[in-house]
Amino acid sequence: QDIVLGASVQLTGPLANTGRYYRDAYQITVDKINAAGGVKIGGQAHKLALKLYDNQSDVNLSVRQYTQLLTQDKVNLLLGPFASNFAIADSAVSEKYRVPMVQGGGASDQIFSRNFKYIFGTLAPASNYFGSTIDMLAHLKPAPKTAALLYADDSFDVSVANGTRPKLKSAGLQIVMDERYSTNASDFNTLLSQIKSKNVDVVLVAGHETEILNFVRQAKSLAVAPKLYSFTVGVPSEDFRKALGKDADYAFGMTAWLPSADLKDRWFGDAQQFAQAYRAKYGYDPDYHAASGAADVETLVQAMENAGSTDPKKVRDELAKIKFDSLYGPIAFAANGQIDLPQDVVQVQGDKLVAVYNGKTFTAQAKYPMPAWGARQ
Amino acid sequence: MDLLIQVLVNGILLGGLYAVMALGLALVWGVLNIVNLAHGAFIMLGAYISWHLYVYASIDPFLGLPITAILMFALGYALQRGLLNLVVRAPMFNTLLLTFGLEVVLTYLAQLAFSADYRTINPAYAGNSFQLGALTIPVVRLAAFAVALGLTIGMWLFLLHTRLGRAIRATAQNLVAARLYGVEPRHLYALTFGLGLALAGAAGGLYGTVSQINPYIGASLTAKSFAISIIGGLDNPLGVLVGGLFLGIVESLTALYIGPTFSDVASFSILILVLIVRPSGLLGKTA
Amino acid sequence: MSRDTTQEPLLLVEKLSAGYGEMLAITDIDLRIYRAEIVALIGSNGAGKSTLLRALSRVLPCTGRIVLNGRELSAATSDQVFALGMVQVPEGRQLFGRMSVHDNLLMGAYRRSDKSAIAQDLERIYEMFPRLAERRRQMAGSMSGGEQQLCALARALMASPILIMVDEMSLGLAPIIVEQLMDILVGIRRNGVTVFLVEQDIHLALSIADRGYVMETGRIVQSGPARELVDDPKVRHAYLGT
Amino acid sequence: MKARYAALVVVAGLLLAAVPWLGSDVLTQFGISALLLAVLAQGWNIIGGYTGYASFGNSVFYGLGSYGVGIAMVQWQQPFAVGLAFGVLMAVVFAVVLGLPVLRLRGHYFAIATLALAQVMIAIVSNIGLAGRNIGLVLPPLNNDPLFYELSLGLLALTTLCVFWLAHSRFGFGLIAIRENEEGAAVMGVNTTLYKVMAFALSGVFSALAGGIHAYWITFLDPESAFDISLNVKMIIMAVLGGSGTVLGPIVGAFTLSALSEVLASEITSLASLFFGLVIVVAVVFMPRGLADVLRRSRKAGWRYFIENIRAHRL
Amino acid sequence: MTVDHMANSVSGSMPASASDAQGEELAREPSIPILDARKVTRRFAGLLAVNNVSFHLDAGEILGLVGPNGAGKTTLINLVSGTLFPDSGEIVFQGKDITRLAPYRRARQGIGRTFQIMQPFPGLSVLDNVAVGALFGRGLGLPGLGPAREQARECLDFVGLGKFAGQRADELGGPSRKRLELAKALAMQPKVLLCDEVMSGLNLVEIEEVIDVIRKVRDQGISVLVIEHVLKAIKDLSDRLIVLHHGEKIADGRPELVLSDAAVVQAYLGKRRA
Ligand SMILES: Nc1ncnc2c1ncn2[C@@H]1O[C@H](COP(=O)(O)OP(=O)(O)OP(=O)(O)O)[C@@H](O)[C@H]1O
Ligand SMILES: Nc1ncnc2c1ncn2[C@@H]1O[C@H](COP(=O)(O)OP(=O)(O)OP(=O)(O)O)[C@@H](O)[C@H]1O
Ligand SMILES: [Mg+2]
Ligand SMILES: [Mg+2]
Repeated sequence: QDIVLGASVQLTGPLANTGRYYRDAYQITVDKINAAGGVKIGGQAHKLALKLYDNQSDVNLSVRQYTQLLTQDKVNLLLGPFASNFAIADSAVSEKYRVPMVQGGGASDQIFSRNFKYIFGTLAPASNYFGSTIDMLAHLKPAPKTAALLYADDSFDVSVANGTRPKLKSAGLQIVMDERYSTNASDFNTLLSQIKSKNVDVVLVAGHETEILNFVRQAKSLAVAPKLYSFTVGVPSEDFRKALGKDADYAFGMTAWLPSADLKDRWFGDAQQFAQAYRAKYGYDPDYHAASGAADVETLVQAMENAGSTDPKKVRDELAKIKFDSLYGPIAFAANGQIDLPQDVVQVQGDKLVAVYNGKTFTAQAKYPMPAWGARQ
Repeated sequence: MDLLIQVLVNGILLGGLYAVMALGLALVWGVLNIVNLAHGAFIMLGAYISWHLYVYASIDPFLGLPITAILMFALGYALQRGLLNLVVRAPMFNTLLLTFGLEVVLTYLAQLAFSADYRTINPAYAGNSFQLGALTIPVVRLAAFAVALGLTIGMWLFLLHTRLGRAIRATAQNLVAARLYGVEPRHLYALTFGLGLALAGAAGGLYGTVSQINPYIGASLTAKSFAISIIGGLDNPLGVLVGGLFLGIVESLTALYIGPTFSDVASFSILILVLIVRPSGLLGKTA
Repeated sequence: MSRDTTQEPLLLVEKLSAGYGEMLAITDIDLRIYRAEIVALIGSNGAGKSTLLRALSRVLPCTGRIVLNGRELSAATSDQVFALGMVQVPEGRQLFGRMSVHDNLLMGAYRRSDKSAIAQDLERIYEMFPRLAERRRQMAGSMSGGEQQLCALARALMASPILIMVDEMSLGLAPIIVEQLMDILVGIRRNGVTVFLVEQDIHLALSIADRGYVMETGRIVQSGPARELVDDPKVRHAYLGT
Repeated sequence: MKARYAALVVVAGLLLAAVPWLGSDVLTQFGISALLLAVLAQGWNIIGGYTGYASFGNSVFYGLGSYGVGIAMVQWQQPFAVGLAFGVLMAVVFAVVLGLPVLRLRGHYFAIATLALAQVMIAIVSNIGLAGRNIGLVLPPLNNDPLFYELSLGLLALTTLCVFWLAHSRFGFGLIAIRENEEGAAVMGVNTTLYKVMAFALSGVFSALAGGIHAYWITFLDPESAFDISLNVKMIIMAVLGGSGTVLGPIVGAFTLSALSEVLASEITSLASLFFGLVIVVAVVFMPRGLADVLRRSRKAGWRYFIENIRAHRL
Repeated sequence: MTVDHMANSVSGSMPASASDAQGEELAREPSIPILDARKVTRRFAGLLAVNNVSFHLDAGEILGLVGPNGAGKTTLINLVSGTLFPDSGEIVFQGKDITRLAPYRRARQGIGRTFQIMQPFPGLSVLDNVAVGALFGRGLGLPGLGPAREQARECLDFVGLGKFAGQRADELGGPSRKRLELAKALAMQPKVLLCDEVMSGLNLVEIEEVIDVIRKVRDQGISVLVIEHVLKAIKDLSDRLIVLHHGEKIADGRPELVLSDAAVVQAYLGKRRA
């Protein structure tokens, strides 16, 4: 009998752009595992199936769909939605029915602070997103002195900012701007003008991809060029480079995952092969959302095999102590259910994404400082 | 001081763009009494048309504006003639609902056709700027502002001082009388809605040159357009210009002095105040 | 003014019926109006006079035959009828309330293209109605009831009609104004314009009309020269209370 | 006839009440959200349908109700009932303080002003520490869907009774008069300001209660979802589609649309929103006076009813 | 006292004969007027629509109000009923100042009016239109819908609209709407009834009927202010007549006298009618 994994993700609505990573990653991983013989429980191989709903980017609908997955469709285990607020609401369902949910779409601290037992997260904690970036700053010449911290006013980005602030201080940078802006803001001219007039060296932005695209374009049009700017999202994705073209150059970002051959994996071989297979199937490059989603499926499968059962409670207990290598990195959860992964610093150089700093050393030359817009070739 | 002036200029340039965005909504609302909830979706559509023209036919986004506008006009004409005209005489809510339904459909179709990817219309000169003393003036925003100014004034002249413009206003006010006085209302309604969409299309083209586009930008653009139309008043396209500028400046200054999260509070509070003090808008005629 | 019955009528109506929803408000109306006549239509409250005018202007669906100036109008639309010169001053004035008086008058000339002729007519109208000249920038809807009535009549004149249909002309007008309007109607008739007048003040109507029709519950029940109608005992009884 | 009608309503009510015991968990959950939406539509009916003021601010009441419960339970550790009361109190204060100026506006202007109020509330609450800013509040979960269901059903019954009373009372008659011609009503002795504010507050109370129940049920609220304007659009659509200004119309509309979108969402999952949009468009064209009117009049006219509708409302 | 008002309200060029008309005033028995407007003025963007007008209405009186179009008659009624507020001057009803009172409170105190440009509740039945008046009229109106509809039906029969009771108000023809206006106001059981051209558009026979209605209303003790351009009606009906011209009161007195006044003839009646 098939083992069914259920999920409700954003296939339409404003979050569809990122939601599709999860849909595609879940599907390709399920297919891959089935091709490799499925899940082996008690010496018997089971096929894996995926039951997916579109929550239309509506939280309430997603809650109902998870309930439906558990009570009507009787799926065995749950995969997560995208975005922290969805994960917060939906985790209540998994908790209520005592069926574990492994999700790679929400990183906010709130998801994991409710003492829920059935929610596990594979996105790195929000508070540490800028950790390695700030580490790297110390090694750059000329050393940056001032920093601006801008963040959207949602759960995830506020967590990022709260984690970043002390790190900036202990790195000896002076925070000259610390501004919260509205989610979905489309006009950054005032902030940019301030950055320019205060001559800020480093600009760190925690926000959403739409905002960051606008931020970069408006920075160019106002000729604002700090020595370095870095963004929590967007930079690793192909979409970002496509949308901005040449203007994406020099942008720093971070990712907990890169499609490197060093990340060995039982089903895909390694992360690089995963990326190739993914690209071949869907026509675009996976980013850490996709990898995280794929890892969620692998984690559930691994836990079932460890437990030798599909019983939710047993699987849950195995999840709590799981340790294995996935294409996404080593998977292990802290007591609150969240993973901890270091972030690599990446930069767009020319039309390529280059990993420049891995938290300890430079892996490539960082293009720094960023030249004035007019001085680019 | 330099910062303040720079921020003011930013606000004014932004306001110009806001004005074009709202112009089509205000026209359709003020004249046809149809509150077009799909207005933002049509701006989105216009942006995508411009994007396609730019990416696949290498047509400069500003030169492409007339093409976008014409295509959108045709769409608007057909929609009004074939669909909206069917319900204009039903109670007021029906047009509200119909356009809401349209918005849902359009957004969905846009996602189907264009995917949820973020797009930008990014010609080589898009990010260029020039210095004016300590001021930095973004070229594209200035151009967008100029187009906005032109469209608004053109619209104003058209509505107030041409035969057709007068007939459009008349039809909106008294359908029976308009028919008695030689107007073909079906055609005129369609014409007006077409014009509204043409303006939305042009606004979309301009929007695409300064901001990213995706299928879901519509709803927030509709809300902005509402605010602007009301602040300025529906009677008069010049009011929309004033409303746009006003909002642009207020938002920029609020972001500077109070904080970026408060620009919505500021702009919508002002909207409410304007409504209460002068229900017909800053420039509107008080009845 | 005697009428020449051998002449082709300007407006020929045969078996015209119209109504609202299921109910027929007028049935089998036949009438003929000749060039440069003033014809009065009288009848009590709810007889269907306004309905008849609406049907003639084609803003109300109807069956039957309407011929204006030799042109069959049964399939025409309201704007075509207007363009042919059959213009009405509707019941309830129906001004464009939030437009200026000036714009209202210009809307009367919507189908005319000769700018200088329009300008001349405007001048003339403003001379005829000094109150309107004085208020040309006022919103039509904010004027007093009588002022609005003047504006409605002036707007119709701006269309330079060949046949003007006036519904309840004297409604809400001061006697002195009514007097002037009667003179104006007689004046435009002299210039060859035909007038079809619906009026409750029967003395007034029949005093300037050449002929009259009497309507009752949706049908024409009587017609004839105005003088005969005034003297007709039945008419006197029904409408003059004597 | 009247008695049969009443009996029908009672039987339907009992059947509805039995759902958590006869139906599945999903049905109960769907029921909760459909019932709450029906409460919202019915609440909107008071100000929008009967009084003729197209409020886009009812989602503000809903949000205030949610936050009343959220703040009371999370920040003050008070029981749920206290939260509900707090939410209702905020809604009433809001209705009176802001209703007074805003209700002077007519037509679309009122609609837009209330729309703006909703926007301002999002922005304001995002900046209030007590309300958890933009991050929102997480409530303690209570796994008792049947309870939530019966609460919602009770609330809907209460709201509907209130509307029924409106339809047969002096107060309701005054509201209708305001809807039909406000100036005319004022010179005939209707205290228009008081009546409008009362209608606004009444519709606010029910919306706030719905919001409070929903917040406790869903266990999480943030400004975007609590003051969600599309929720307001939804309640209007439901009320209008069912027949605004009628007693049962909004309920019919809410159930029909909820069921429709639920079926669509689970059957043709990613096409759901497209069909939803199309259904609205088609419904508006063919039955501009709502389902209630269809039920009342299509029996006689049959399918010609729809053609007649188009003929009557097209240009 | 009344004379003082007159002297103030009329400009220096007041025609002699108009003063005669006022002389008539003095002969009247002094009584406390039910409605008293003192020096009210109302402007519209520079236009003086009502200029320093004083007038009073006695209990049980039918007062005619005439004047050329745009003279300010409707504006005056708006000021009394509260749909407009005066820029200056005061309005006293039953000895109490009501100048700033909201319209609904005036209605409850007993001021009923009709609208020249009719204001029905379009979607309601003719009966319910009138029932609104019965429910919310003088005092606090009637408590229940049932009695209110009963009273409404009486009022409809009274004005001759009984057969239209079930029809929607917006389906009525023009003149019927005028009667509806009248019925709505009557259902409020007012003490003062302000009629703004309720007879225009009626033929002579119908006018007679309405004149009868208004007489009967007066016989119930209601004071009536009648604005009308139908001279016959004004002559037959009014106990007293005042004339407005350019917002100013130019005459006040017995109808025959006022109507033969030279200034009134020139401003209002025209040569043929005089
Ligand atoms: N819009 C309408 N809807 C339904 N019925 C109507 C409408 N307008 C008029 N009627 C009805 O049609 C009949 C004829 O009305 P019409 O207005 O043509 O009469 P009329 O002769 O102009 O009378 P009046 O002196 O009242 O103006 C009346 O019974 C009236 O009630
Ligand atoms: N809202 C307004 N804005 C501007 N002018 C106004 C307004 N209301 C009335 N007026 C003007 O005030 C003057 C007096 O108007 P009012 O309606 O009182 O006249 P009236 O005596 O009732 O005339 P009629 O006999 O024609 O009804 C008119 O010239 C009118 O145009
Ligand atoms: Mg008529
Ligand atoms: Mg008047």
